[in-house]
Amino acid sequence: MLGEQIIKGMAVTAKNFFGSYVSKDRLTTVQYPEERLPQKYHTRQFPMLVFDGDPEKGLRCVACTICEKECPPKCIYIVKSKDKKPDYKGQPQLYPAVFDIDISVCMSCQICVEVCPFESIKMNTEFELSTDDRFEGLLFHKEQLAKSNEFYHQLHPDDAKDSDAVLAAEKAKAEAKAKAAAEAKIKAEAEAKAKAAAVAAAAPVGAPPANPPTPPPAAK
Amino acid sequence: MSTTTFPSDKFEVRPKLDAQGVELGQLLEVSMGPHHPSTHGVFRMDVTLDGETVVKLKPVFGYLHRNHEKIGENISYLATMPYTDRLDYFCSMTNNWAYALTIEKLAGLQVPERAEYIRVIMAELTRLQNHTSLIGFFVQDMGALGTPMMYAFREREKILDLFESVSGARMMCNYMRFGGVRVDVDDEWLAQAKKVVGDYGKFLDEFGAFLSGNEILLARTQGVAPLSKELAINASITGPMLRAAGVNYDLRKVDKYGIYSRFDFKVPLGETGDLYDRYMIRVLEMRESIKILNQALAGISAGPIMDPKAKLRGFRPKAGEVYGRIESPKGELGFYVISDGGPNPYRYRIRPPSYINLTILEDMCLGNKVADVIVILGSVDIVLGEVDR
Amino acid sequence: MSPFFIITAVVTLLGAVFAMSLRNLVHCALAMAVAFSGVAAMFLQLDAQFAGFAEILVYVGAIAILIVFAILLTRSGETPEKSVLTSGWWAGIAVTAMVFTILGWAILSSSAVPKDLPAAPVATVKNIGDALMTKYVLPLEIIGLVLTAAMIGAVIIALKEDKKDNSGGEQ
Amino acid sequence: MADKLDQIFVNVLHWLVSFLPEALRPLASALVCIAFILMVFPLIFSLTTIFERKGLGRIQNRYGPNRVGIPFTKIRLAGFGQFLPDGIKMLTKEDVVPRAADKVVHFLAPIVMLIPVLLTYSVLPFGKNMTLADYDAGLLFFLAVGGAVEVSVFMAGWSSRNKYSLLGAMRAIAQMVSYEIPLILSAVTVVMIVGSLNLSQIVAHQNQYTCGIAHWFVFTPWGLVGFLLFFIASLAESNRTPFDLPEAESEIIAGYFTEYSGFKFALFFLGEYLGMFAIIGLGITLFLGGWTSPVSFLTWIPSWIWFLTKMMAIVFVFIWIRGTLPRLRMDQLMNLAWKFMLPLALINILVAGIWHYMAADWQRWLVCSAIIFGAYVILGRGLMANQKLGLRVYKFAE
Repeated sequence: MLGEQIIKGMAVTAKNFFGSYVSKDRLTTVQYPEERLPQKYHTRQFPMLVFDGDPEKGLRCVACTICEKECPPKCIYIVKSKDKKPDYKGQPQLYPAVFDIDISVCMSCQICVEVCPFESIKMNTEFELSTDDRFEGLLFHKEQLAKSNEFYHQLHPDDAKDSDAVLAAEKAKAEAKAKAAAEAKIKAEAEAKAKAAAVAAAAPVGAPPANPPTPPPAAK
Repeated sequence: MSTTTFPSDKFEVRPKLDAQGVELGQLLEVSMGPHHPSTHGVFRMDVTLDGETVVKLKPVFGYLHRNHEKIGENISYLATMPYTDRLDYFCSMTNNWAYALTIEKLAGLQVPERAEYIRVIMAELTRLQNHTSLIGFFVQDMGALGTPMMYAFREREKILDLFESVSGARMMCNYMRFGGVRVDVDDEWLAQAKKVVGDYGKFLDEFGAFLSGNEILLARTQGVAPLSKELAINASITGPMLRAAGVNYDLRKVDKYGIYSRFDFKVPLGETGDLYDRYMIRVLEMRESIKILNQALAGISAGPIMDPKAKLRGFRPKAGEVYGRIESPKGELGFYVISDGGPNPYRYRIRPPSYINLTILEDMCLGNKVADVIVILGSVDIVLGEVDR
Repeated sequence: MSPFFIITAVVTLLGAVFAMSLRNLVHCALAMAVAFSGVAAMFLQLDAQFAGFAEILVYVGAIAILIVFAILLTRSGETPEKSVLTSGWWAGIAVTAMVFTILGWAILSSSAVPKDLPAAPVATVKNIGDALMTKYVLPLEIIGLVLTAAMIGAVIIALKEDKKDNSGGEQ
Repeated sequence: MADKLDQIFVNVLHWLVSFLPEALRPLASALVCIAFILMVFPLIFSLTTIFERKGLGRIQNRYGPNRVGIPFTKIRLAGFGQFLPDGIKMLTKEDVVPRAADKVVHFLAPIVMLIPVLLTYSVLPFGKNMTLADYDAGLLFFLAVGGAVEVSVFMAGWSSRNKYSLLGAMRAIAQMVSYEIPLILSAVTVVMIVGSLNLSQIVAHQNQYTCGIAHWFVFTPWGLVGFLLFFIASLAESNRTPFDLPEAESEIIAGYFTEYSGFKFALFFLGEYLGMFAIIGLGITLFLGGWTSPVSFLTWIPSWIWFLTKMMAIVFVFIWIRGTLPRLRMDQLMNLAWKFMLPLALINILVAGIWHYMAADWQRWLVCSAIIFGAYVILGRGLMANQKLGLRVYKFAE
């Protein structure tokens, strides 16, 4: 206890001094703009809106406002459209007339992604977003947020495949349902026709014609 | 509201009197913080000094108050989860776990085994990185100009990389969910975690050689600000500070929450509760955490990571009240929630360990030098996000 | 009367005057340090290096600092409101002038002071050291003893004060 | 040739002065020397700040500054251009003076700091025949003038009307006064052996070689202890870690220059580093043979290069220590000075006397080393006697 531990400590710093010239394990600094770390797979920065095909028409978002309600810092602002447009299933849906995210408020928590039932809002990995306008420059509108599905595939290939599969399954289900409904309708019509014909043929009085099944209402 | 002018007339220099009221000299009142290099955030101490000796200390906080509890009562249960990251921003994983544990208790959810293992791994990694950076800051407060802190951050970086690759963020992980965890870990991640944990002992050895026996550090810490068992228990101190005072109280052993009963680890205990004990208890706890991590990384088995009953949208636990607590790196972190069956809690309250550990700051600082005040504050291990909420 | 001498003399005198007349005690102490430095510079002009450096070392480096410290530790930094000169200042001046005149007359007319200056003795450090160790060894040792006694006394006084501090505490 | 290179500065000075009439030569020579000091040492200071930042960075496993080079090119000079923007920043920053400050004293303090520090350079022998003012009592001059720095520290701390400044100034003065004593006492041994206060003579005394190794005082037991004491005291005098209490960042912000900004802060910074160089220079002169070479076959290297090399080597040790050690507390600092260094320095004077009067053989080595080692152990134990410091064994609960 007469100074030898100080010498020992100085040996450690000397080892680190020279070690930082040879060992990457010691000198972990990355010279940022020239040198970059590989991006981690699950990295999340700020949300984006995924579209298929056309950025305006193909937007998956149907302005259901679940994300707006669930967003912890309330940084999402949505205005529903007045009219409807067909979604990927071909059904008429609302779409967001305004979809703004204030990324100066957003805390990158990914809750919006988790609660979205339409695989529409996803996390972008873009982080070099500095701007000299801290109001408009950090308020992202629908146009800036909209990113293509191909872009999403580049970012998170596995997740994108999963969400495509979910959408495909939904679509298949909807098509099957529509098909079933159409078949049922055709069948019902045929039955009704047959019945009517039979009634017309058999007797002048009979039961009133059965109501054809209505198509299922659009998903809300 | 009182209308006293601030600072009052006697704010700066007060007469120092002896028992008979004879003036001996003058006391100097120094307001350390909120803009001070080493108050660990926006924390203020109104210190009254006699020369360099502290005769009075008043902690002032609330500069980082964010209305966390009231916000939590107005947003859904799920949306509070990312806010808990910001309580103690060094240990978001354990905060997540404490909150998830509480709500699971309320909603009666069962966590699958794999998720429990993942939670233990994450919590112990969090403990490693919190204690590592703490001892770095602690020696930095003593004036070691950043070197121990940079070594600590070098190692912490590896753990943060692990967190990022599984949860997507380095510090604000937002990783646990009611009934499990959000993302499954893959074998590659587990292998990397094994490597980090395996190398961690080497870092602790290096750090020990660097500082643990250093004469200056011993002189600065041993016998300074001892904390008696009685005071520690009466002030409901928890965590490493309590164990440094020699009280065997570790919620991992007491509550055996999660699957901690499966692991073989010990609880290091100090004797006097002085600064050196607090420093060494944290170092020894890291060794124990490495032991737990090795067992957990070896014992993890395949399986689901979420309770199938758990749901994200429209989560409405039944009415009731619940208190859940875990041993966070800083002490007992508790969440108290009353539910009225709605989508958001009726009452939401946190027991923040560093806030309660801070209450005995004055008792520890009185009679010590002003240089020690900073180190004592460092040894309490506060994070202002948690203290002010 | 070289220009250097005039400058140092003026600086020394100004320092001394300010040390008396400034209101803030700390300023007075700093002015006194200036005066000490001026005296040291005069010693150097007389080729008395050792005396000059010792003047700086002891008076500027130690005594001025000690005075400043004492002022700092015993008084608040407030400047006193009342004037530096008391009402009877003219009487003081008169007495001072009289004493100065008499002394000056006595010295100048004394036969002990030679009228023409002798050649300056070569006072190298070595000579001073030799003198201190041979001719003046007894006074040197006595001074050393007295200073040690004074230091021990100061330590004892300081220790007592410290004990009182501990028992008294704050208010 | 080697001799020419060695005396290059002396010859240049003579050549420059020879253009002037006889009467003006002393004055001109003095001015050139002053300009030389004002040019060279601030330049070394600016390079040292870069070295320090880079060295500390590497110790801490960082890069340190490595970007700034020649503007508008891609040449980076490994970051050694950094001191220029740093200097420009310092010069152009706003000079903030607190409203309550004593303006005159506040303004004078950095200047008063720099004057004595620069004066100390006048007696240091930078090389052969390169002492600016070869005073008979050069060592005394150095110590006397160096002691006057305390006045400026007090002025800065008091005039700022800031409590941190005041605390810093009180710490600084107490520390400087305390550590001046071991500093002087460790230098006294050299004066005793050489029998002169003249720094050039002290160097000349060490400029002899036996078996090719120089007679540096550091190669004797008393010299080694004297050098170590001097080294520790000079760390404290120049306010470097682990004795950086006067400007302890984590405790009292920046100590006595908390309220200084811009150019005045730069002057303090400069003064502090120049003071450090000066005191290192004195240590080299006293114990490490000044400008002499350690071994006789390297004497062809110019003397001023030796001086600068030794100085930079010790500066690097300072940086290394700064990167390693935590800070002492005020009472521990005082204990170290008064209870350990002062008695050891006194014993060291005794040992130097014994060394001087014993016959030059192995016995005096043994006796002197034994006395010093014994004193070191006893004093070291005594320093920690009532603190019970040591590693502890911890209990584990199941």
